[in-house]
Amino acid sequence: QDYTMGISNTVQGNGWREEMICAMKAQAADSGMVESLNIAHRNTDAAGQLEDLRNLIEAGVDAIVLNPASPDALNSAIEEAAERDIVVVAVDQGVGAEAAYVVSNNQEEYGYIGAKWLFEELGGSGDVVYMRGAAGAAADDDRNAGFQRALEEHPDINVVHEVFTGWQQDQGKQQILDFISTGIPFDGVWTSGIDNVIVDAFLESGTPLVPIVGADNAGFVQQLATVDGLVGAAVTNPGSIGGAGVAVALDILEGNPPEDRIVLVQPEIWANNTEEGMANIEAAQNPNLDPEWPVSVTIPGFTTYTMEEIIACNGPGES
Amino acid sequence: MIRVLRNQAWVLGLVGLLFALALVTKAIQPTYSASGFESLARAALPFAFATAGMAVAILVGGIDLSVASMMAVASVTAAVLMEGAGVGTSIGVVFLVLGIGLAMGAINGALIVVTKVPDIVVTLAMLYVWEGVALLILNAPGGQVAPWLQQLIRGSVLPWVPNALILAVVGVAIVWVPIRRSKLGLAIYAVGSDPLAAYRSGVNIAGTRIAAYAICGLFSAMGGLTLAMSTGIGEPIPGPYLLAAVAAAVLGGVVLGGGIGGLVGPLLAVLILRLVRQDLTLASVDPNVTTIVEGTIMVGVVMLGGILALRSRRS
Amino acid sequence: MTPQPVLDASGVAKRFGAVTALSDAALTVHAGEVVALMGANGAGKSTFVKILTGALKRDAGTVRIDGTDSTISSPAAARRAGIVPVYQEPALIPDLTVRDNLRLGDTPVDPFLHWTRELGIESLDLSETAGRLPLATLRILDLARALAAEPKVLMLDEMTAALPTNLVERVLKTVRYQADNGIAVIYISHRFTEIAQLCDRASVLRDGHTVGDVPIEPGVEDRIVEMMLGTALTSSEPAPRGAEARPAGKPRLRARGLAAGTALEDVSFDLHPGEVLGVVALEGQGQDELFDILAGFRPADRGTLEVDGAPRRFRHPADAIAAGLTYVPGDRAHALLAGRSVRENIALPLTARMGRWGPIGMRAEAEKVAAAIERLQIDTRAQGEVQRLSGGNQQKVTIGRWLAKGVETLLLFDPTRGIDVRTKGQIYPLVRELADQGAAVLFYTSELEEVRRACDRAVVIFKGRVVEVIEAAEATDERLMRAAYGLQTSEGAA
Amino acid sequence: MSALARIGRFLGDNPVIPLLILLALLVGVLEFMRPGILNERWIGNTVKFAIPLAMLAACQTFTMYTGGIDLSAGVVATVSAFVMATLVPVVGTGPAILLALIPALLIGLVNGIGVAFANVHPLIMSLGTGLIGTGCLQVYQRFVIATGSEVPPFLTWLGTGVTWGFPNSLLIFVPFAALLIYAQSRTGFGRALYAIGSNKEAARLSGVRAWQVYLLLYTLSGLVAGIAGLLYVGLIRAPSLSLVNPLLLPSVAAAVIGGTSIFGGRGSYAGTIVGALILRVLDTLLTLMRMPEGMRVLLFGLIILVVTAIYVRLTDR
Ligand SMILES: Nc1ncnc2c1ncn2[C@@H]1O[C@H](COP(=O)(O)OP(=O)(O)OP(=O)(O)O)[C@@H](O)[C@H]1O
Ligand SMILES: Nc1ncnc2c1ncn2[C@@H]1O[C@H](COP(=O)(O)OP(=O)(O)OP(=O)(O)O)[C@@H](O)[C@H]1O
Ligand SMILES: [Mg+2]
Ligand SMILES: [Mg+2]
Repeated sequence: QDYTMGISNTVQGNGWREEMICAMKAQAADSGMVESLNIAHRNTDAAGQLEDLRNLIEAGVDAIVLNPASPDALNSAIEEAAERDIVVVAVDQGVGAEAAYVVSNNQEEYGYIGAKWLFEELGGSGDVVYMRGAAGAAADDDRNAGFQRALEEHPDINVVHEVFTGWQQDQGKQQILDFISTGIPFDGVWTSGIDNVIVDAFLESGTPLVPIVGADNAGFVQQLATVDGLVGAAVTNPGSIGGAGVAVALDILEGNPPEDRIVLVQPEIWANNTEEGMANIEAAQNPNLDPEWPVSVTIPGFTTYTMEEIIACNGPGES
Repeated sequence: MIRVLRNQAWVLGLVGLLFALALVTKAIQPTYSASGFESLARAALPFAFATAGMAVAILVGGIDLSVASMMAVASVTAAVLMEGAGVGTSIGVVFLVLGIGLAMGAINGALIVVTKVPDIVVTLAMLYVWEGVALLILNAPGGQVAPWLQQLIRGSVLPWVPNALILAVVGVAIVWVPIRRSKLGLAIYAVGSDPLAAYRSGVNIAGTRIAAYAICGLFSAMGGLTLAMSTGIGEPIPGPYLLAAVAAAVLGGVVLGGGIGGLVGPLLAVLILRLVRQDLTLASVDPNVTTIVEGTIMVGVVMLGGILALRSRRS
Repeated sequence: MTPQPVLDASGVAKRFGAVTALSDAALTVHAGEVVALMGANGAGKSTFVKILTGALKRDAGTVRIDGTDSTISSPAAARRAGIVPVYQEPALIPDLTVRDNLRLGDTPVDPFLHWTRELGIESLDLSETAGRLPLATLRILDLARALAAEPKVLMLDEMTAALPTNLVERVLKTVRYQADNGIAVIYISHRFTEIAQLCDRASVLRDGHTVGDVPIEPGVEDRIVEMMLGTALTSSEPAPRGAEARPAGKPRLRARGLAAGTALEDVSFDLHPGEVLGVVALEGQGQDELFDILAGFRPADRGTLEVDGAPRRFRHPADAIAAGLTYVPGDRAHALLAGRSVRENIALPLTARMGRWGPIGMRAEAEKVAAAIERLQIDTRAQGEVQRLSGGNQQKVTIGRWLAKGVETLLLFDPTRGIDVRTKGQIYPLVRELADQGAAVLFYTSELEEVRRACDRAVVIFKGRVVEVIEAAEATDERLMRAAYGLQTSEGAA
Repeated sequence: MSALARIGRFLGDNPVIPLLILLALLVGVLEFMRPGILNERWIGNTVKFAIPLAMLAACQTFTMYTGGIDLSAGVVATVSAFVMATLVPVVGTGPAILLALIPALLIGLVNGIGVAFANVHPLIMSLGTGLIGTGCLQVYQRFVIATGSEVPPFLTWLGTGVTWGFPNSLLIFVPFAALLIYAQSRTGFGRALYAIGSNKEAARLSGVRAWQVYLLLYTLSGLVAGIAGLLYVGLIRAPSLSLVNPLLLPSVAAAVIGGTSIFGGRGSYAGTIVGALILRVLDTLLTLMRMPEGMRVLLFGLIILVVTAIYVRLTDR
């Protein structure tokens, strides 16, 4: 089968998203069923994504896999696609449109399990720094819901600083250094994935480390394995979900849709002070990987490509 | 006649370019149809208004960096107030939002006049202020725009004459044509060209600048509304409209520094930029290369224009 | 009983930061009267006009119009009250067409056109962009616009400074006629011939305060000068050198058959080291193009130019400068860095060229600049930004910058525009001194007497051709004017 | 002259002083809000973060002197940082740094060519080359996903290190700033920049060949942006495809807050440096406040406006 497939993504220049795109390409190439990928990959807003989706529809693709900029803003284009029998799969975050399949990381759960681990690590009481993502972003909102749920369950935990990093390394580092400078003590840090620079900041400023929750980014995972005195946990948030989305889209085109329209990929938590977690960390560690790339480059059960294939980042017909 | 050609040479060049791009599109996608054009027009809508607003601010000799933030305020206000509202209410909300846009722009202008701080600094500060306001109204994407409004920008009255295009042209024209013809329009150009001479010619400089920024705010509100109309919701984070608007205004022949240009050129430039985007997707160009191509086209067109202008001046 | 004055100002004061522009200025005008407002560069004349017309707020003083205290707070309000100025700087909006400019100021078109014709502009295209018109035309349009507003009081601030003689005549005639019909006129100029011809009375400003008021009568000039300067003027202007006294050798500049565009047809002349060669022409006879070519602004369409015997073709002013040609343009708006300091402006040519991008010798620069300022007596009270200087002082800066550099061949395009008597009396000897040191000077002037006061001989250009070459000693106004109007056709070039 | 007028004149002639006063005021507010924050560590951090910003803002300041702007500076800095970090494992530190500066120079040169020879407005030119640079970087990164990246210890030392309480990056920045401040007013090149921005025609008349100035200016701007990128990656230690991009708008802000005009002919790099510090202090101030994000963003804008409004009042002659 020679399908053409459209990809739409609205954040460029971010390691997670780059991995997602490479996973999509690798999965499409590995499946052998995709003739060409038509990728719209740029920095834009929901309206820009609507434009890209319509252009992909106009280009006549068989399926579209998108990482939605917003859960509800894209419904009109998704419905237009459905009217033309184009399969639509949203990855990473859900969309409201009925016509679409969703293969998503469970962001609320992401926020919840990391926070829960941290609060329990602190023995249920203490002061934490809460370093969120970007204000106004849907994923941040979902994670915040999870974080707040965990907070309710631990009434003696106190958030001393709450700040938006904008998912930017430099901003996060500057903020944590400011917090350290104020001299107001805190016992733990929850981050929304801007993690390795936080550890760096502690080390550079000679401040004693506190437990830190981050994502499974290569840089942070390596720190979890190697930095003396660092207690921390990585919550998985695989960028390779993009590959899963492509796999699901192909299944649907082949007439084997998944049972549920919504497939939630549950995050795992790898704490470096548990044996199981440490084993996961050691296994996943890959010092050659771009530090911004999540180490979980495959999603068993969905993706079929190899590590080499995703790193080569070649789509169908490319070499 | 020759003078008209001379003055409009840039706009005519843009028309030619648009035409050439249309041919390219047809070549890439032989099945390109009215629906492709319709989605092009819809995509161009918020850019068109943002660019029109920016163009007016540049014409009066300033620049408005807060355009995208004002659009965000307009879009969240509309989405929040319209959620679950009836047709009557939503019509009211539309006018309210336009009024808010006018007010935001007027505040920008008044601050520039009163504080004597350069335009770019004031509007840079207001970029943050209006973004903050938008976030305070809605801290995550949400709300709901009245369905009839969402419907308004879809479809076409005639094939190849999409509603969105009509809305853009009518929206800009309804505001700008009467102003351009009035003393205010002249005053805007005069202040942009030479504020001292304008003052000595009896122009109310402060009033003119405030008015121009208010118009910019009004266009931004229209842009924000169309943004909400196309997505159906309100988004507090400003989209990528600021630099795009400056680029389209300048591509469209509006001279930074003020006094020279119009709104037709910038609107054509918006269509051209959107069509380039569409062509790149239709041609399935590698996404990394698309960025390069977009940049090259932007630079290339202006370079070509610049070189041609230099040539013609020499001969 | 004397009739009530139309305008009566007294005790007017104005400060700009540390600069006191006006301390105690007074002025009275009656209907039908032309009053000359006199004063050296920087005395405060323009500031006074701006205050009277609401363009600036006064710090102190009273202004009465028709006997009642005036509340004029903007140029628009002044216009409504019948007080209409022509400012020292052109006031049309450069990017608007002439027609839109009229619409902007609510000027009726027909009277405006009437006045432009009256003032000697025969054909005017209303849809031309104002910025494309030559300076002289812009000045005339400013005046026509003012007249079309049917003023009660007309204020003209050095509006003739950039005009060629024929247009000046028209302006004077028109203004006199208007005064005779009951308009009150305040007239600012540094040219005594115009004052004598037009004005009834002179009110003199010195350092921001009014020092006196004298009726214009024969011989009053010296008194006015004394009032303006506080001392009598003793000038020792060198006489022009006759043909026999001039060096005969190789010319520094040899122009042959220069032509450009439609205005410049065929101009040839030789300019020798040590010589000051005047250029006389009415507006638009090709002199602008000629100087543009010599200064490297535009290439000639035809013809050749030799500098010290070597043929040259300039592509950029830097080429002309490298060939030793130095240009002082007529329109200072094109020459000055408005927002920069006097020092930077004067030092610009010193620092401008490639190869001079390295460190600046600040001491040496300061000395040169100070020497130029001293030499031209530039009023540097507001030296932080050249645009804050008075018009005449700005003009001095454009000349001063080339003094600091040192010159071989000097191209002066109406350099004394808006410069007061005293400084003029210093510039002519200066030009002569430069020539004596071996410089060659080409001196376009719109003031015919400058041919006699500063030049050795003059070429007269008409319709883009040299129609006559006249020795300075024989250059009477009448002879120059006849030639400039093309009335005499003895073939020119040397 | 009254004492007040004299003070006014003094401030007018030395516009950096009122800016410094405003900076001190902001720091005062911060210390009042969070007593004890004014410690060596915080000052060090603030300076460390302000330095790359001030360097990037140098690109804006100097191009603004001529009436231009360099919107590619953020991308250029990112490109050189990313290219350097990914080349270190392959070719070693020294060559990696040199190679990384090549694209920076190239992009700057292209900007210069467009501005000088095709009369393109620098805003459009640099916006376009910025896009091109981003695209090229994206293409490049596909080839280096597996090579990993490394920030050389030397740059880390420069970026994050502190010696006797002073950030090591001052070692680069102090001479850099001194050179720029010297160059802007006391070299022919600096004067030519102001001259072009103030009145291009007059500059030409005096023999300035604008194209030469533009070429050198934009190429240098690219180089400075590249160096700023290297310094920044030494500070953040996380090379990413968008590392320095968020600094673009602040770099423009630092220049304009510092009193430089985008329409040319006016400004000073000293003002820009203080502008960068003000922005950084503001960042801290707002980071430490507990309030809704919208309020924080709003306050950020308002404070910038108030500060510049006071500044304009103080220096108005
Ligand atoms: N905006 C300003 N800021 C500072 N000083 C100023 C300003 N405008 C005028 N001045 C100063 O006020 C004084 C008077 O200037 P004004 O222009 O009135 O002189 P003027 O008599 O018209 O001279 P000129 O014959 O040269 O035109 C000058 O010293 C000038 O530098
Ligand atoms: N701005 C100028 N105006 C008039 N003549 C100039 C100007 N600049 C240079 N010249 C003349 O042009 C010729 C060549 O200039 P150039 O700068 O090479 O000579 P210079 O004064 O000896 O300087 P240097 O040797 O330091 O470069 C010299 O004769 C010089 O006097
Ligand atoms: Mg004057
Ligand atoms: Mg030499």
